Amino acid sequence: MKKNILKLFKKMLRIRMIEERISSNYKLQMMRCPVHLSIGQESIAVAICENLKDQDLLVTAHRSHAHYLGKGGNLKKMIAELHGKENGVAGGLGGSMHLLDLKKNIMAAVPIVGSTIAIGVGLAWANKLQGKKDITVIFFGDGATEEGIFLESLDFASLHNLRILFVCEDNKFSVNTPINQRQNPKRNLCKLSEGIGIKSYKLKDHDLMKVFLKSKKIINYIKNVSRPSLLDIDTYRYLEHCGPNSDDYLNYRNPKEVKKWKKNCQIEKYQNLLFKQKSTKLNDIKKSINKEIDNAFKYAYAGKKPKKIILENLIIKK
Amino acid sequence: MKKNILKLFKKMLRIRMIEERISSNYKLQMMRCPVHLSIGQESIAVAICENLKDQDLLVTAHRSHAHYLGKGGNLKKMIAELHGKENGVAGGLGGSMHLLDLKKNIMAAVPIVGSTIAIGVGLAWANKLQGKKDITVIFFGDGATEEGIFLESLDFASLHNLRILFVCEDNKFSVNTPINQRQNPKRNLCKLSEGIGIKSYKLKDHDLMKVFLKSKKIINYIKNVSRPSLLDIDTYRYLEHCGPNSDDYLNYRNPKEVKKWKKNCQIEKYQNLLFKQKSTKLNDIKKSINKEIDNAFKYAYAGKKPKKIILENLIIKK
Amino acid sequence: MKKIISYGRSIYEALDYCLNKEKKIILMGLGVNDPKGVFNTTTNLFKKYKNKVFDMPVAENGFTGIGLGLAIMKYKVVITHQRVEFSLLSFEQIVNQIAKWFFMSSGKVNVPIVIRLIIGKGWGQGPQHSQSLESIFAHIPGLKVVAPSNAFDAKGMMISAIQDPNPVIFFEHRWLHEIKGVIPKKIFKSNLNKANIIKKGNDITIVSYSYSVIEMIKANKFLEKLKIKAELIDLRSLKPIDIKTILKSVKKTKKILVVDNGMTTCGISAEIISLIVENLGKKIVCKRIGVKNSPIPSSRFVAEGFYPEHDIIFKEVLKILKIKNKLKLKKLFTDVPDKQFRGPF
Amino acid sequence: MKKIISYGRSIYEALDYCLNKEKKIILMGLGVNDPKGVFNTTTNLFKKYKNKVFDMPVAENGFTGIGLGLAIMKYKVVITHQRVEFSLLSFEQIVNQIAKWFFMSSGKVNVPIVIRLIIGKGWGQGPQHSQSLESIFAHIPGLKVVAPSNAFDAKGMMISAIQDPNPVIFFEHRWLHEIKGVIPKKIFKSNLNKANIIKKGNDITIVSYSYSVIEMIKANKFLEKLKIKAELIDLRSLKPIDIKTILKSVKKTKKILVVDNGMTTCGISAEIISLIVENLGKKIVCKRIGVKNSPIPSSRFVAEGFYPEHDIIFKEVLKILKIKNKLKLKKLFTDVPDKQFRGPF
Ligand SMILES: Cc1ncc(C[n+]2csc(CCOP(=O)(O)OP(=O)(O)O)c2C)c(N)n1
Ligand SMILES: Cc1ncc(C[n+]2csc(CCOP(=O)(O)OP(=O)(O)O)c2C)c(N)n1
Ligand SMILES: [Mg+2]
Ligand SMILES: [Mg+2]
Repeated sequence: MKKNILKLFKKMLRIRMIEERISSNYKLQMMRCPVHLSIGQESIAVAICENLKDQDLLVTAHRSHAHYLGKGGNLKKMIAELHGKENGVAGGLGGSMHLLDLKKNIMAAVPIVGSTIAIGVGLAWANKLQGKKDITVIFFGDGATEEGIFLESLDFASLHNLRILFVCEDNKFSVNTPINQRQNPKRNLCKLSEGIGIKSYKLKDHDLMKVFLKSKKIINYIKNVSRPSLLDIDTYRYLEHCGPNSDDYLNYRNPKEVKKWKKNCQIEKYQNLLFKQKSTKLNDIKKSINKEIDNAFKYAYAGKKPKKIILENLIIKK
Repeated sequence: MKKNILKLFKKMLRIRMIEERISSNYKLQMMRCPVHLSIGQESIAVAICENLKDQDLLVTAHRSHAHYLGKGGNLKKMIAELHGKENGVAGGLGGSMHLLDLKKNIMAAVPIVGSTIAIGVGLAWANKLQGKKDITVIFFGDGATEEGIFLESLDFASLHNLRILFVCEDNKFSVNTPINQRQNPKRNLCKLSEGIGIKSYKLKDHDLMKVFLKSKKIINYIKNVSRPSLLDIDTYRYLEHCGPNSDDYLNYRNPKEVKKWKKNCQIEKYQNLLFKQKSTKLNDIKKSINKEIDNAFKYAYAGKKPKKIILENLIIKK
Repeated sequence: MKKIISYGRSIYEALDYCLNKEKKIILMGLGVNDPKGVFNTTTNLFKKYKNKVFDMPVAENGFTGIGLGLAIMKYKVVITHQRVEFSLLSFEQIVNQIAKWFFMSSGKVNVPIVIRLIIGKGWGQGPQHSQSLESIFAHIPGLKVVAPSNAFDAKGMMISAIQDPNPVIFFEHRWLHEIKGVIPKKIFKSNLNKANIIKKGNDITIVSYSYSVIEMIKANKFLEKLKIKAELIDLRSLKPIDIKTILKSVKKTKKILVVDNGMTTCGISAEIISLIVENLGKKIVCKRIGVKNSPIPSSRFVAEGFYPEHDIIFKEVLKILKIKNKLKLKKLFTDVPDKQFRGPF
Repeated sequence: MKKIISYGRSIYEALDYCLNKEKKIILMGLGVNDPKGVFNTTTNLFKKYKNKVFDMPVAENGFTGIGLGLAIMKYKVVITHQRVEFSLLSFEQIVNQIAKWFFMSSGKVNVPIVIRLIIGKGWGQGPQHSQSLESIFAHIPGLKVVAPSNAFDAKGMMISAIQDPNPVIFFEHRWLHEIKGVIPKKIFKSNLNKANIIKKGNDITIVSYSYSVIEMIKANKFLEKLKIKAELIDLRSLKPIDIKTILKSVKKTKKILVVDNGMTTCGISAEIISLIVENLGKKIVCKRIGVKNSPIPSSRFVAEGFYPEHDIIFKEVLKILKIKNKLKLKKLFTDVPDKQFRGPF
């Protein structure tokens, strides 16, 4: 078990460190695209992806880095993509908001809120039609559950008994708009989803191992019963909605709430659990991650500008 | 009580007779617009509208005749509208699918499935913003609950504590597509709507008085608590989805099901309850309704063609 | 070997052929399993092709995204809307996602999706069931847009559209479904980017597409009585526009009337005229007509004048040619496609 | 009395003025209550006008229908979308309902709705955050469409739009928000249907709108160095198009370059050229340029050439005038609106 925890912790730490590097390097003005950092929310991606096989499919939205990395997406190509380079995952054409890594079945990230929910259902349906047993995980935020396409997608998944895990990362905000300006407190996502006929579960804490164990069970259910499920997890982002900085100065979030969530930081929690202070082992882990990140940035810097001729070929003309 | 029942029965009978006349006159090829007849479903409109005041607002969809008439919409102008005449409710520009009667606060009927649900929520919000206590009734079918706008509208009504009665007339079909090809049997509309925070009720029978009493209670709740509610009622249309005829020959509906519902015909049921066979009183009622209908058609025939000059003024140019 | 079948039957045969041929293909949309089978274009296909034909919930945006998901998984997808108006609910998926998927994935993922959009007209369908709207789709890069006017093109272009690796918007006019035409008995395909010269002529070029081609041909009968030799072009493909064929024609005739099947403002006709002017400079007399820039009223008494019907086309041509009108065209109610039609859709 | 304020501030002041003046008015949209206040155009208005300013759930289609409901109840409604792309989710409500409500109700019900659509550009926003799409709105009868390019017009036209009894689509380009201009201290209104001649000239007419006006003016600086006297027209209103002003100008210059702020295919520029040709026959040299007919890549290295920036405008004018290019324009990265900009939106 402890080995397992360590493994998950490392993944989580790696994502955090990558995102922090993106954040600190952003001022160099070389990653010139919008970035929605996952810092604070990594545990969910790591815990859930740990229960996935390579063949399982994943789609996500604008806040995609943790999901992409959690599922094993190529780091170098991701950093290159953020730099708009030809060697990026989408040849630099997509930027941070359009990550994909088909080798790892990370099928799409798309920044129009809610849109990938339906697309993900389509992927799962294709699998079902072909008799494949792989599951599809669809990540989205609390805001996305307000889009009509959320209802339409869940309805279809339920109708066709698709193997889908819907994961709502409920960070209580859509951009800087708090949930109480968007949803009645009487709204209950799990109940709503159960009304559609989908088994649904709530976790009020994004604790790494809790999410891991819960999602393991749910994924087993999905596979055995061949029905979709929904997992709604409370979580919190630390930085601004979009961009590399903190935006606490804007005061749109209750400082107590921010503090509460930072106290519940999963990196710190599991670091304390796994390592003594000044652990050399931890330092070694960090060093090796840092080296990997260095290399990824080097790869990105070395990448070429996309060629205009390639672009021409991508324009559908006939 | 019996007087009350008689009153409601008369209204129901009147709607039935109007619709039957539309049906039989349709072959004259003078009502040249799509018509979605409510025959079989009248009890709901009558029972619910009986609990409404004139100031209360109503919106509906393509199958609107019963709602329009139930709320007191002008019959002559409706028939004229179906004939495309200038003296119709919308000057002949809308036809059957765009009825409205602002004097009776029948604000709109619109044939894009689901669209009036949001518009109705907007009406109710306007009332709330002005401190008005009137309620808004929004009629729609089982199909409309599959549109994303249904979720978005209910969410907003719940968020802003609007005085709205959502009425789903669940006739188990969207056009000729049965509900089991569209929704998982595990789907439960009331549960779904409760998940949005809206008190919801199911009636498996469209019995006139049951709907009347239930909706009376619910409307009181809406007024007292200032919260929306949803009422989901099973019902059945007798004729084809769109047009004047029966379409049983198509065999898309189980004949047993059709029979079951026709046996539960509300007109017959309450006619038997209220009148002996060969009742002259009933005959008198029918006579007077027939006369009213004759007059309405005369009014429509006498109506002029819309003037092109009026049309020109309706085109927004500037 | 030839046979005579209706436009709607052509669509049916194309779908039938592709459903049979392709292993991974899905036909989906409201009413595809309905006994009426989307104006008889899909009737009973779901019985013949289990697990390939699916009726849908009333959730246009959702099932369009779902269709995209299928396409990403290498399914060929045909989506059906009984009226173009309903597809507007899925406009986000079409414009932001489907049209751009190939590009956004830097060419890694093709999305072979055909979206059938049926244009309504007549019998008092009114403002929300009788729009055309082709040009708003043609405006979007990444979409091919076609609008065949006859049974032959309908079949060939449907097969080509389904076999195309990229999204194709396929416009069918409701008033074309019943019209018959001659087609080969053998399977054939058609280009998705070629206009068709229906009739050669030297006096004027008339270009149209979809149902308006029928009206153009009707108008031409009267023009012929006046010995006017018009060159008639059926555009067929709205994106890309086969501008070469049009340019060649107008170089000869020096005059063109574009009959837009939709509204003219920022319409297909505006694009054609601009292309002519940009390519040929100041040499050609250009004129366009189309659906009135207004919502369409339900009342048959006034709806008629809103469409570019044959009498209007006829008059416009005479105006361009500066010929005084000697013929009086008599028209009956034009809110039905044919005498058999009894409503409602 | 004059003052200097930014375009964004102008919008703010117009909203502030109308919120104060109108008893029944609602400003709604994602982020209107956000401390960043939709690029500082709504900041803190919700505190000043309780019960008039509302942030929204992420439910564009729903709240647009809700806005229509308010308008039916005689509220003036201003809806805000931070990117035009998000509004596509509400396209059904806009096209089928809002645009047609006045007509469908045979003139009984006006719907005074302003829909603010912000166009994105630069900083790698990529295919789904940097489209323009004005022409698909302009295609729809019942909608007025405006796109002011400066602080003065922004304020005057916003006030007029809100006071207009009918729906107005109000395009704001993100890159205009920070640009300052001189406006009167007193309240004023502007026409919603008049183009603006920015500069008189005889050699060629250049027409543009929204942010492309800035690029047109930049290009003109270089043209002036070559002693070319262009007449510069800011269209301002895309529907209706003030064709009179354009015709008057081209009658004089005999040449026109239309710089479309969006894509040209079935675009605003296509409409303008068609109107010129239909009205003036074969007398005018017409050319259009615009955003490339393609999805926009995120990478700044290639996104640049996708827009009709000043160097492209400059070259096109020289080509039309058949003048050999003697000036070399040096351009820096053009993925930021100004030097201060540090991303991301
Ligand atoms: C359809 C649409 N509307 C609005 C936006 C602007 N937007 C970008 S991210 C975002 C927040 C969505 O909130 P949520 O789904 O909770 O995700 P989070 O950012 O909290 O992870 C919004 C509204 C968008 N991208 N797409
Ligand atoms: C958005 C949209 N999609 C499809 C249609 C075609 N259509 C017209 S009525 C109808 C049936 C809707 O079913 P339901 O809401 O249950 O109403 P019912 O006809 O049963 O009363 C459909 C699908 C439409 N009008 N609008
Ligand atoms: Mg969130
Ligand atoms: Mg129904």
